[in-house]
Amino acid sequence: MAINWFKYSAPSTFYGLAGKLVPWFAWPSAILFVIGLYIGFFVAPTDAVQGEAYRIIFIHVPASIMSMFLYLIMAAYAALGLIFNTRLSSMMASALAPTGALFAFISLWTGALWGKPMWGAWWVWDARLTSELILLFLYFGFIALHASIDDPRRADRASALLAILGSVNVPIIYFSVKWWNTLHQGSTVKFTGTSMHVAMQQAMFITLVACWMYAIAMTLARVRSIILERERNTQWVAELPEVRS
Amino acid sequence: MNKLSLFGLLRLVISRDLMLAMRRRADVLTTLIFFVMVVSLFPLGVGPELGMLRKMAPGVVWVAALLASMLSLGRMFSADYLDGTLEQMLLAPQSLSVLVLGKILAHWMLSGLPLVLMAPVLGLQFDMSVQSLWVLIASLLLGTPVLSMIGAVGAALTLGLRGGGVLVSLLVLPLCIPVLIFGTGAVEAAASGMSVASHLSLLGALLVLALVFTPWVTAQALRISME
Amino acid sequence: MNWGEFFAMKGYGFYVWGSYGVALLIFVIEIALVRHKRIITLQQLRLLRDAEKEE
Amino acid sequence: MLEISNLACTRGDHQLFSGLSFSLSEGELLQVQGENGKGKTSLLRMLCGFLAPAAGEIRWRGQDIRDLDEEYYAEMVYLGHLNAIKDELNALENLRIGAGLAGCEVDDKEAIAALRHMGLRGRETLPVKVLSQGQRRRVALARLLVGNAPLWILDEPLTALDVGAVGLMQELIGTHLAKNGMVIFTTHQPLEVAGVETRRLTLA
Repeated sequence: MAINWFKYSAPSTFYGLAGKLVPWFAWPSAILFVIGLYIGFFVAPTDAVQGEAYRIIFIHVPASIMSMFLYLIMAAYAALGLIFNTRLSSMMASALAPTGALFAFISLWTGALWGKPMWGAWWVWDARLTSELILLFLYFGFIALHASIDDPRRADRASALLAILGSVNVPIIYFSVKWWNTLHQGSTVKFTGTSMHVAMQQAMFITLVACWMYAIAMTLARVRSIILERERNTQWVAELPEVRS
Repeated sequence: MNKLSLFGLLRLVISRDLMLAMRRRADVLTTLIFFVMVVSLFPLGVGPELGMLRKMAPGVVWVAALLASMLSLGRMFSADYLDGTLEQMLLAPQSLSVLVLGKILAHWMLSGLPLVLMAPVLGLQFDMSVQSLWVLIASLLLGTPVLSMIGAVGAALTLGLRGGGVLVSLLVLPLCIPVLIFGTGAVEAAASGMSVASHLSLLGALLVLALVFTPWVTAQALRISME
Repeated sequence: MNWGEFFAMKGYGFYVWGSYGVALLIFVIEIALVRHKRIITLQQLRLLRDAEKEE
Repeated sequence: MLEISNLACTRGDHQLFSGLSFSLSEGELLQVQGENGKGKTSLLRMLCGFLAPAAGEIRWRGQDIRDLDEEYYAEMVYLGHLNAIKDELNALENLRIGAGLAGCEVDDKEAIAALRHMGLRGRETLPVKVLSQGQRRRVALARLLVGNAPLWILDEPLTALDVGAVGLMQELIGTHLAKNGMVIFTTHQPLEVAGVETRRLTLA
């Protein structure tokens, strides 16, 4: 059976679909967080080197991974919107940005809290943390540019170009920061030792899936408001039960 | 009346921007003076100990160059946007990318090149060795055009926006980090007696990469902003 | 294992709970913001509709 | 020949016009009319390719102008609200640069002749900032004389012009049409060209 994907790329159909999907991602996300953290805190053993502090990785690592992936996904959506002029893709891109930025922030915050007991400093200029900081700046740039252009079409297109430029730059930035880091013999934060216990891996994987589902749920919920805002003059919005009441 | 060649167009745009800048000389000088002032403030901030200054010098000069080149980005397209020349540029029957490249080169000659020429003098304030100074010049020579090119994209994207000046720095500065790293890296390598070839060739690679893509991206950004 | 020991995390309690606490706080704030935005958007749509009706 | 079919324009939420179709062939003069805010300037900017149509097509000699891109731009001149001249440069430099951007190299003799034709004798090398609004507009209009593009798109060409200059414009458009040129313009002042019927398109 062929699914008509294009049907769902129309904002009017996607609005309803997204509404139905949000709880299907939100609740499993919450449950998986509970399971993952239970394994992380009660099943996984204490790390031989890092003691109990290592348990921060169950939020830090998923948040770092999410922030990187969400930027790339955002750039991909933005590029789709720019090239094929599909309104929904651009809306998805702007819905993804805040969630991605928050994950980047969580990653930085937890990285700092991990660094203090491990390195004795709140902030170490480690390649990954530094790249994460720059990634947060890139998110800020995207959000700020989008926010300061009044015409939504121009805002979508301009920030799409910026997102593409940023995603091309991310590997270059990461490589250059890493290069800089080794040159200065900076500290390297290593969370994933060779002796990672199976339960640790399981817990991290489960919280990562939970983060994915959380991000999807948030994005879908946010894009619904964006769709309503952009399509406010259309007939179908006026006929929605939540608008008519 | 002859048809203008692509190279002729490039020359026309560059000479036009240089001519305009020469009639508004103050703008060029402000950028340069800003650069000199920022660099000179550092010893006042951290103390005049020569050993530390020598160690800081490449970073200070490069960061100051980065900030100074941000200053003039706002002017890159805005005057042409306000008086309608940009509309005519978009309607030029030649490649808009070439035209944009001309504007970028002119911008570099007016804001980047003076910094390159001024940098060795400032390096002396920091007691840099002669060899380091040469590497500093080389790294700035390779790096500042990249700053102008990335900056052009930012300037085109923020055309005509309120608060465009601050916004353009927010967009462009993170993207300039690799240039900063390789630029300062080269000078530091020279100071510690290591080979500078790898740094400079990476900078060169960035320059080529930017030269190939940014004029086109800037042209697209201008079209988006003119809607 | 008692709870006091668990929350102390062998002296790393501040760092571990500081991490999870802030992460949770951010999630809660984000959810609240998204909800708030939806309410505001729907309100505006209704205002827009009422304004059109009056015309 | 310029063909417009089923063109629609939206700005923000607002639909300015839709289902607009017309064509313009050699030697024709078209005036776009309509109240303020009805989309006259937007239509002209769309014909220049600045604005993407919300729907419909604009074809030049049978091909979409978005595909033609530079080939189309070689055959048209656009004069907008803004004069596209620099205060710091003199009239001669402005004209030469303007023509250069439009793809043709003009020597001093041709440029001076064009400026004199526009009634700027003796002001060729004065900085534009000392000229009056009307004189600046004349400098901008001189660009029409030095190119050989068949399609002219003029947005309010008569703003700030005195009676003499309006007469000059009429004559200029008349000569252009006689050479099989095409002109689309908007204006709030009456503009009649002797011997040519002005077609009118009203945006409502």
